[in-house]
Amino acid sequence: MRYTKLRKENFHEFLRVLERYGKVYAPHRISEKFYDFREMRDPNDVVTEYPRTVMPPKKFFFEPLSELFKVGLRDFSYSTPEEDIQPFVIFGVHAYDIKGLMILDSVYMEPGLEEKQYAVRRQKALIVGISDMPDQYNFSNVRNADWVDEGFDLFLHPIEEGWLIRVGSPTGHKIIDDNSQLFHGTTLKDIDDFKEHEKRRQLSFPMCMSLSDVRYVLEVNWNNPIWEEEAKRCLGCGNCTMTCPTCRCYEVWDEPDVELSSASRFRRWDSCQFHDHGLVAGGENFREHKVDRFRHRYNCKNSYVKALHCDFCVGCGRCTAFCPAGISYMGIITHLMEAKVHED
Amino acid sequence: MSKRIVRVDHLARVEGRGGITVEIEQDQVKLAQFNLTEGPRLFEAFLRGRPYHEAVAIFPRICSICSAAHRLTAIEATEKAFGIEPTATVNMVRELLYFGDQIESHALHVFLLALPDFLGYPDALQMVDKFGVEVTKGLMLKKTGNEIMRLLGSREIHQENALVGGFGKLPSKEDLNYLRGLLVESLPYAELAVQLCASLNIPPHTHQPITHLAVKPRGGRYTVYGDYIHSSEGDEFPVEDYRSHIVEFVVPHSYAKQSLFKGKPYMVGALSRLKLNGHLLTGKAKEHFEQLKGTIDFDNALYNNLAQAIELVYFVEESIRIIDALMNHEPWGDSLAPVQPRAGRGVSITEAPRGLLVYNVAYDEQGKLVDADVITPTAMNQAIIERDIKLMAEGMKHLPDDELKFHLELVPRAYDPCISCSVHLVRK
Amino acid sequence: MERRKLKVGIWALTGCYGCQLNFVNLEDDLLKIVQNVDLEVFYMATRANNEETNFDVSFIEGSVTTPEDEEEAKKARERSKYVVALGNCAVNGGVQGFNSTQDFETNIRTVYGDDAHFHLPFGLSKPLDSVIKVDFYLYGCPPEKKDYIYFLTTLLLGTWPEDWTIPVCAECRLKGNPCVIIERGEPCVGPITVAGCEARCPSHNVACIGCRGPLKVVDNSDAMALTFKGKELPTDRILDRMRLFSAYKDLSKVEEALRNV
Amino acid sequence: MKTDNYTDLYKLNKAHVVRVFDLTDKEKLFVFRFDDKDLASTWTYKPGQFVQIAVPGVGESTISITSSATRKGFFELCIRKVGRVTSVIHKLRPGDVVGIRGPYGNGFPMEAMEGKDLLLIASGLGMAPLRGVFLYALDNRWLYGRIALINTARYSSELLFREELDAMLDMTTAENLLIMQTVTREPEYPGLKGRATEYIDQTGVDPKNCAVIVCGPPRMYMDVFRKVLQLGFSPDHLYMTLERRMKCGVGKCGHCVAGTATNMVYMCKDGPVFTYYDIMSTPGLI
Ligand SMILES: Cc1cc2nc3c(=O)[nH]c(=O)nc-3n(C[C@H](O)[C@H](O)[C@H](O)COP(=O)(O)OP(=O)(O)OC[C@H]3O[C@@H](n4cnc5c(N)ncnc54)[C@H](O)[C@@H]3O)c2cc1C
Ligand code: SF4
Ligand code: SF4
Ligand code: SF4
Repeated sequence: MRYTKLRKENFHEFLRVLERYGKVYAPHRISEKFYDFREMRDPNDVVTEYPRTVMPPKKFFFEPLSELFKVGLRDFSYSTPEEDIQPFVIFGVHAYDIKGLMILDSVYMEPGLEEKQYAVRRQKALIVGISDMPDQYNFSNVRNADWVDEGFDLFLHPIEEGWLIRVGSPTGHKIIDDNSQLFHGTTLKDIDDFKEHEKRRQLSFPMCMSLSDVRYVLEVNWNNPIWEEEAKRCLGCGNCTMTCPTCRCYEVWDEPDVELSSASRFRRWDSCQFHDHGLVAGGENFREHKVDRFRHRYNCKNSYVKALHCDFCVGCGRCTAFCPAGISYMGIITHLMEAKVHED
Repeated sequence: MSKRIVRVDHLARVEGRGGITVEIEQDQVKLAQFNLTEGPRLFEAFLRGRPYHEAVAIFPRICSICSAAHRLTAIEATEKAFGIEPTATVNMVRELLYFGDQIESHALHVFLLALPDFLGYPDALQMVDKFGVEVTKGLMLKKTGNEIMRLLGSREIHQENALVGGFGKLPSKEDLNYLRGLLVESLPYAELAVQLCASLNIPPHTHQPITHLAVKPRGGRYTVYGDYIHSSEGDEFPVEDYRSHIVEFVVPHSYAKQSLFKGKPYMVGALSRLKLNGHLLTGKAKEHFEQLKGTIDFDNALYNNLAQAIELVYFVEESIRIIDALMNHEPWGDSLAPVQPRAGRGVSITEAPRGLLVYNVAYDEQGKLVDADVITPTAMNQAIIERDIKLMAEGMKHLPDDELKFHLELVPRAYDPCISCSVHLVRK
Repeated sequence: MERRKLKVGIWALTGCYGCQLNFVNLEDDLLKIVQNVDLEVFYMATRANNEETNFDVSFIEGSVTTPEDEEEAKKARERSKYVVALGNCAVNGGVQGFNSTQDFETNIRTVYGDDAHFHLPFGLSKPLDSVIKVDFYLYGCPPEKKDYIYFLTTLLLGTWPEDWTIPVCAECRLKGNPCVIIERGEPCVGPITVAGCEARCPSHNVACIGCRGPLKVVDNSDAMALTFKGKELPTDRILDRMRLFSAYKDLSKVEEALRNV
Repeated sequence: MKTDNYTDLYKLNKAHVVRVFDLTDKEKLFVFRFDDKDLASTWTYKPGQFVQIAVPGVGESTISITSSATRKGFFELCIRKVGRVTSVIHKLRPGDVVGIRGPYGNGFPMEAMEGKDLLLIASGLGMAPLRGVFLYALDNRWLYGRIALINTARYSSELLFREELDAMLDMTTAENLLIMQTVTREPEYPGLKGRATEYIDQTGVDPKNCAVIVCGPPRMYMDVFRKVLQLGFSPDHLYMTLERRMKCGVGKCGHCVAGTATNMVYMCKDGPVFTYYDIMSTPGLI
């Protein structure tokens, strides 16, 4: 891997340079405690240290609400929203979110079943990662998502002089080469800084345990009373799934225009926590009760991504941090890991 | 000769449910009633015990057309009770929001509710074939008002963004620019309203001296806020004293409380504002007013439509000026002032589209509503509407029922009544 | 498939007329939709009302508060294929339904004083479906403009609208807002309120007051109450908050949950 | 950047109604043909696969293909009127246009069943996918042994394709076929009465070398399994179809996901055809 250095004083210039590769979206502070990726207007507003954004970067590829296509009601003409999606840059993505995108890719770009809407956006995006300092909700380490070797163009790690950059793609190389005035060779001191930082980072993760058998733990605990207890507190509001970087359920519906000349199919993110998610014609519901839906999420998130040999959950901690009811996802899993199946 | 009873059961093209009953005996109009049959909702009572922020959110549900007026008046009264001074930015945005309500309401009334009467149509949609331009421009003007309310207040009806202390969120500069564009585009439509209303043939039968009441505008500008009420008879009193001048009582023959000023029916609304504050108009509105002043009969409420049209021009122009001022007024500061509830009472009277709107609210130290008195313009106008219905009946009694009904309907509609709005409303 | 114009009635019981006004607020779209729709009854907008017809669909605004309201609702029902409860008053009884939780006589005296001697057959505001069968619900105080178009165009295409079954929170996330419960501990009822407003209030940093009414398919108000309790909101405030737009809702589940904490 | 290397998964192919047959009060059989000639002649599918059929402005439904691709140029869907979309489809007349995506789903492994007897058990709407299997097997008659079909419904008026199957009765001996139609809730019915399970031992198929396919409401599946296993059928060739709400049909929308952490399946992509072993290892599937 190629390493290079970006000095502090060149940081804003670097952000400006990125704008040449497309519109830049970067983490911004959007309220007292929340952060989110927003279009960059002023490099001064970009934050480089943040626990997690409320919306995962999936929103750029699998949009929260979009029009899939439009059909003429008289001539049946079929059209999709203009395919002139311009290249864009997502700056400041944490490792677990990059991993999350790779997991989404495995579904939305499954060989032979690639979704064009997703794939096109994915192709146009440049990803600049940034190293995070974990807070109490972050357990990406136990999900093997605290570090990525691919899935980015550039990846920034803080060092004393500024940033040590890992280069992860041909585009990444080009950015470095085309703007060589901004970058410097790394010194041994830089490497030590980098290692030091990573060590400190590793020590900050609140959790250290193996989750390799979590799937079985969940299954054998199917009837554990904790499901009922915790589901009682659950608001069924869908925040956990909406903010999850790897949740990908969607709902579609058709809407005619006011003149009945054409109709559009729209889609929006859906959630398995909503009552109608498991509903089929005739009113039968495969997950009728809240506890069914509640437990399903834990099972689904901990199921296996065959293509990547990992779990769907990357341990970003969003579902806990953004639960208005304060339900702790890892708390429940830890509880189950230790719980006895046979209550005596 | 037997008794002739003429009844309009369901008055159309007004907000809320009401009717008219006229009894003519021996060629004498014996009875003229404006019946309000909306169900009672008792806002002032059921909101007791609610925290202030919920109270100011629910009060506007009294009335949809003037929901912004209700909300902003309730807010001002509450802020007076708590001793909160909103920032200059907030005051400007509030006034703009209020003007949005005025524009929407007046455009709706002039083009869609009142005009069809004078042009001989049952409604505005059926006018589209022959008066397509007027209808679409009217709708455009109305939309401008609505867009102001949507972008500043969160939506066209019931603006949840307006709060005690300020706003949840201030509009963006893009929003303001967009609104400015709409307003500039709408100005000619407002002038078209003046032209149309000035050319209408207004029946003279309801001419009879009218006592007008209006807010004395704050800061010497033609605006909706003020601290004093003044009358066409030269009275002036602080808003807090409204109780000793405006007397409300339950009349046995009506479903609603009526109110009198100095023992007489009185009028509030656009015509009253022009009469009392017209000299403060500026710009094009001033020109139109100067030009038409001579033709306006301030003692005939049917001229209210023309007054609304002139106000439309003013509110559109003034909104542009407020936006320009906002753009140059930086920094805007916080959108929301900290609110520290305390026990107290506050009274605010503002100029809603239909006239004086009174909010008198009292809170306990936790900020829970303990007492409220709300008087709406339609409640105030009710007595004079009945007087004028009688006058119209007198003047038109020779007509067959159908035509008489048509003329009777003109009267309440000229006042632009907001029946669901008449808070103190009850069944007999 | 051939299409014919829909015969539509817009009726009003006791309310603020906002639902009807928002129909007029369609403005440009209003002129387009009336190409396919005959407005047979719409007192707020026209003098030409034809109550004696068979309606494809009747939108009924307002709560059932007076005997006349009930009569009117029944009249509309008899003559209509579909009846739509238009807006929160019709769907849930409206904010005025709050009278039902208090002593009505006292409330009357509060507003009118003792000099008023009137007789009240019944004055409590009830939801429309407590007196007639309702086929569809248009939520909101007032309903969103796009709801009217969606509703009418789906009927024109020979089908019917899909119901809203997700909470405001979902749209709050789609909008990318921060959450006011988490951040400020304010009693936002977004989690239990029918979506469709694009989370208007949280998008303006204001807690949702539930104007679209409680979700019908699923009731998580007990969990909501526990969350509010956790934010130190007293029990009576929690109950009042949930009743703001739906005083008729049975909150025994909530009361029980709160008793058990 | 090139973006045309991806096909649009959601693109609707225009097809029109060729004929409509009333089957029962609730079900109609629609014959469709693609407007695009090339597509009409090349489009192919496996028994047990399904399409997404769309009425623009109204919505989309998941429907099994009830015809067999051995006959080209058209395809048939048997559709029950249940809701928003299917109600509008029921109003369609010849010439009317719909949008079709597909075929989707794994379909039945017809190759793996070659050389075996086939026992086909349909209940209610389950006859729709099963008819595709039946027609396919008939058109490839030499590949399979004895073919027994048991079609059940609650009432005779609900028996799908009843007349069509009746008309085949005279060829059953020559073709080594068995067709049984039974009803469960109509005592006056002159034909067979009772559940399918009561007739399995009369079908004359060889339990040792027979593939069993069951289509119907999931709650009948366990009963059928118990019965056939008891009769000595091999569990290696027990198949069934399952149903979930589907919004995409291509393993994206997540509505049809079911199972537990060790085994999460998409009904549309990993199904709708499942085996007995799938059911045993994936709790929550039925
Ligand atoms: C693999 C498969 C094969 C099927 N084969 C047939 C068949 O051959 N014939 C037949 O009549 N029906 C079949 N169904 C059921 C059929 O899909 C539903 O009855 C139909 O989608 C209901 O649509 P609707 O809009 O009329 O009903 P509504 O109840 O109004 O449904 C609303 C929406 O829910 C969705 N939906 C509801 N139920 C289902 C469901 N079970 N599956 C998928 N989406 C659903 C639809 O997208 C629909 O737009 C099949 C379902 C599956 C999953
Ligand atoms: S399940 Fe929770 S912790 Fe895991 S990836 Fe999703 S949001 Fe993050
Ligand atoms: S602010 Fe309200 S609506 Fe938004 S996520 Fe939080 S609880 Fe839900
Ligand atoms: S956020 Fe809540 S109160 Fe605001 S519009 Fe939506 S439902 Fe109504």
